[in-house]
Amino acid sequence: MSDRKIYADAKTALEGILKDDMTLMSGGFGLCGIPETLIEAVKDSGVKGLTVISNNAGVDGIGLGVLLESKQISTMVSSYVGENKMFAEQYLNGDLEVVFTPQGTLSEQIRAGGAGIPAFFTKTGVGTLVAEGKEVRNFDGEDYVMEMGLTADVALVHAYMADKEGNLVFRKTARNFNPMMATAGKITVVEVEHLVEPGEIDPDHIVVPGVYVQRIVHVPNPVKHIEKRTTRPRN
Amino acid sequence: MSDRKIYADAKTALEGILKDDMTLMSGGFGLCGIPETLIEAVKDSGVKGLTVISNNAGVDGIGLGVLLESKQISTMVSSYVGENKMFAEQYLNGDLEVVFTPQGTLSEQIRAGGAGIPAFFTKTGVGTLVAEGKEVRNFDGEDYVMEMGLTADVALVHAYMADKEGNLVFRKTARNFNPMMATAGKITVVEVEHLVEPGEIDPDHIVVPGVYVQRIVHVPNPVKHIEKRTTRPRN
Amino acid sequence: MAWTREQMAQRAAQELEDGFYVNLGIGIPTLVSNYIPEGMEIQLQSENGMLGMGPFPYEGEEDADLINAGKQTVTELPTTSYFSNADSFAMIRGGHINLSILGAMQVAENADLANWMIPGKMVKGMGGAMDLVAGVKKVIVVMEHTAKGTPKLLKTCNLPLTGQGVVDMVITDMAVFAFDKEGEEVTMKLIELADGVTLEDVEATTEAEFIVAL
Amino acid sequence: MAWTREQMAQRAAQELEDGFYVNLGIGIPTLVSNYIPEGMEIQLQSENGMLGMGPFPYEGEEDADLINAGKQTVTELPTTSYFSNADSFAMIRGGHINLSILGAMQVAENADLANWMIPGKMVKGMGGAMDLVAGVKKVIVVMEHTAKGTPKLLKTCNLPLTGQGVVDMVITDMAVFAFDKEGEEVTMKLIELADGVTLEDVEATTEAEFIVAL
Repeated sequence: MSDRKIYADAKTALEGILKDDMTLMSGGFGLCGIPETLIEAVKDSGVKGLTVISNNAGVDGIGLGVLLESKQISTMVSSYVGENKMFAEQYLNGDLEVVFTPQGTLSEQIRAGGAGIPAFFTKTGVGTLVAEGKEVRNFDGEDYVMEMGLTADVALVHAYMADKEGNLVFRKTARNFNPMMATAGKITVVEVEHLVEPGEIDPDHIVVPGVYVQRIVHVPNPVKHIEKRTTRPRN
Repeated sequence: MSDRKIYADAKTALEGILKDDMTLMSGGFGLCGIPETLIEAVKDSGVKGLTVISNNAGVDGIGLGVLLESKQISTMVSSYVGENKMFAEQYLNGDLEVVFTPQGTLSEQIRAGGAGIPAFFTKTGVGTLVAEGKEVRNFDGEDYVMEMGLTADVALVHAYMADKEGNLVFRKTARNFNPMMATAGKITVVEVEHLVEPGEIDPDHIVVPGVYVQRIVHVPNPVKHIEKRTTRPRN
Repeated sequence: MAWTREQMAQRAAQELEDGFYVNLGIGIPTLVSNYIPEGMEIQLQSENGMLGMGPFPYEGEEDADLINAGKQTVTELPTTSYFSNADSFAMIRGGHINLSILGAMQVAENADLANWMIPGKMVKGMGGAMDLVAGVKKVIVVMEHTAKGTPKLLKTCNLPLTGQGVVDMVITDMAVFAFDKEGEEVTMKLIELADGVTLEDVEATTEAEFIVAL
Repeated sequence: MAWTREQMAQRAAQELEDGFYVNLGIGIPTLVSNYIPEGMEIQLQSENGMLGMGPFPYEGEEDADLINAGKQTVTELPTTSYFSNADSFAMIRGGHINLSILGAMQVAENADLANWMIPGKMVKGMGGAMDLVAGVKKVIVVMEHTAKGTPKLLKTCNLPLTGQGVVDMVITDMAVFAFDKEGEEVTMKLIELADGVTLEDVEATTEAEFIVAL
C-alpha cells in the first residue's frame, strides 16, 4: 500500500484545497470528536468568508471558536451554537449569519449529500419557522417538509484510527457527525489518532470505507477537551 | 439483563405476528445471509398471500424458494429474481406479481422506511420504466425520480452475533440487506449464529442497536449455501 | 404547596414501562433516570449517538470521547451501542424511541410546543428538540406551571413553535395534563393534582382550556 | 479479425487510473481485473456490500458469507471493508466510485443504455445496473459489436432503457467509441479500431451515427 493519502502535517494536508468563500464541514459534537488540528491549520491559512456546516461552533479559543475569533467564518449552519462570547457578539452585530437546522435534519442532509440524494422529506419542523419557504407535502395523512442534501468543498473529520487506505473507525460518542461528513466532502481530510497498515482493522468494524477519504494526517495524542465535566461521588 | 427478547425456536419467535396478506422483509443477497430458519418457520405456519420484500427470491428448495413452492407469496418486491424454476413458472402464468426495483433504490427505500423518511429523490431510473408514474423533478439541472420509503409488518433478519439486548453484528458480505431491514420492520425477528451476554460485543462495533430488535432466536451452526462456487487453482 | 423538581421527575418516571427506550432532555428530565423502578429495564438514548447511557463517571474516570447530548461526561453500560448522529436521528425520526421527556417554555391546549427561541433574545438553536418531538412515540413535557406567575399552558403558543400538536402529557409542579388526540380536535385533560394543589389553583394559573378528568 | 474477450478486457483496463475505485459487472468486465497494471492501486467494489474485493478463493477455502454481486465466492484483501447494501449504493449513487465497467444489449448514439430486459422474455430484474450507470462517474460498456450480425450500437435503443445518456465509452470486439457530452447534443466518436478491423467493417455493422476520430 502506498502512502498516497498520508500527509506530513495538517498544513500540508490542506494545501491547495482552501479558498475564500468556500464551504467547509467540520465534524464533532460540542468539543467531542472535533478535527481540532485541522481547524487550527485552517486558521493559519488565513482563508476567509467560510460557510461552515457543523453541529456546534466550538467555545472561545477551542475548535471553531478560533475561526470565529479570527473572523474567517461568514455563515454557520448548525443546530445549536452560542456557547462562546465571540459567537454571540458577531451574531448579534450581524457579522455572522446563522442557519439554524434541527440536528437530525442536519445530519440527514449531510448523509443525503454524500449519498447522491438531492432532497428528502421529514416531519421534523413541520409547522415551525424551519419549514417556512419549503415545500410541505402530505404522505398518508401526515405532513412532511422537504429538505435538501448538503455537500461541502472540503470536509474536516476526526477519527480514532485509520489505515493507509483511509478506512476509518471512531471511538465512542466522538463518532457523531464525522462519518456522514466524510462522505459529503468533495475532498475529505481526516486527522487520526492512530494510523495503521491496511489489514490491521477488522473489515467488519470499519465505519467509513477508504473511498471517502482523500487525505490523512496523523495526530497522535491530541489534547481532548471536556465541555461539561460531570461526575458522581465514589461511595 | 432479562431474556425477554429470546425465543426458544423459530416457530415460537414468529408466534402471533404472522397473518395472511401481510408484508414481510427478508434479508440476504442471493443465498448469503438469508434468515433461512425463520423462512422455514413461515412456511410451516401456512400463512398466505404474502408480499415479500427481498433483493432476491432464493433458489428451488432454499430460502424464499420454499415459500414460492408452497405458493404462500403473492407479490415479490426485488431487484433480481428468477434463479429458480418455480419462480419463472408462477411469474409467467400470473400467480406471482413482481415489482422490480433497482437494487440501490430498494435498499435506500428500506433505510428510509426505518428512518421515518416517507420519500426521497434519486437519479437512478430516470427515463426508464422504473420512473413511469412517479414524480420526476429537476434539482440543479439534473432530473431525479421520487421514491417512497418501505416498511414491513415483520422483518426477518440473519445476524452473525447478537447480545441479549438485541445488539447485532454481521459477518462479511452476509451483512447486505439485513441491517436496514432490521430498522424497517414493525416487528423485527432475528436469527443469530451466536448469542452472547450484553457487554460481550464492543459497543463501537455494533451495526444494529438493540432498539430495532424485538425477537431473537439462536440458530447455532446453520447450514450455509453457496450459489456459485468459484475458485482459483493453487500453484 | 406543589411538587419539587425531584417530585416532578418522580411523577414522570411513573410513565416508564419495562423495556422502554427513552430520551431525556436536560434539566428536570435528566433527574427521571434517578427514579427508574427497581428491576425495570430502561435504555436511555443520547441523541449525539449512543443508546444505553450510563450514569456520570467517578471523578478521574471522565472520558472526553464519551459525552451525552448535553455535553456532559457519562459512562457506558453492557448494553451500550454507539452510532453516528444520522443513525441516531433515523432511530428518533423513525419512531423507534418510546418516550421523550423534555422541558418547555410554552405548551398550548392543541398540544403545540415551544421551547427553543424567544424573538429578540440570543437564539442558540433547537438542537435535536424538533426531531425528538416530531419522531418519538410519546412526548412528555416537564416544566414549571408558570414563569414567575405568567401562565405557560396557553390557548396558543406565542413563541415560535418547536412542534405542532406533538405533546402527549405535561407534568408541572402543580398538575398533570394529558392530551387526547383521538377525535377531530385535540383535548387537553387535567388528570392529576400535585400534593396540596387545588383545582382552583390550577384554573387560576392556566390560560389553556382543559377538561377536568381527575 | 477482431478482439477476443480477453483483448476487450485488456483494452478496458487501459482506462484504469492509479487510485481508482471500480465496479466490474459480470462477464467480460470481470476479466478486467486480470489486467490491472503492475503497481497500480485499484480497489474493486462489489455492490452487495464490499470494497477491496480479492480474487476467487483457493479450492476448499470458499466462505459462504463472502460473495460478490454475481453471487460468486471471493476473498478479502488487507484494504477490504464491508458495509450494508444501503451504504454500498450511497457510495455508488453519491458518485464516489470512479468507474463502472459493464455489459449491454444495446447502446444508442445519444449514450442511452439498455441491458436489463427483453419484452416478452422472462425478466430477471435490473439488479444494481440502473444505480451504477446513474451514479458512477464514468461508465464503460464492454460488449460484442453485434448480436449475431444485428447491430447493438443503434440510433435509438428499442429495448427498455437501463439509463438515459449514461454511457461514456463503448469497447466492442471491433472498435472503441467515446461519447462527448460537453455540447448541447451528445456526440459518439469512433476513437480506435481493433486489430485487423477497418473503418468500413465498423460502418457496415453499426447503426448509430458516429464521428470518426481515430
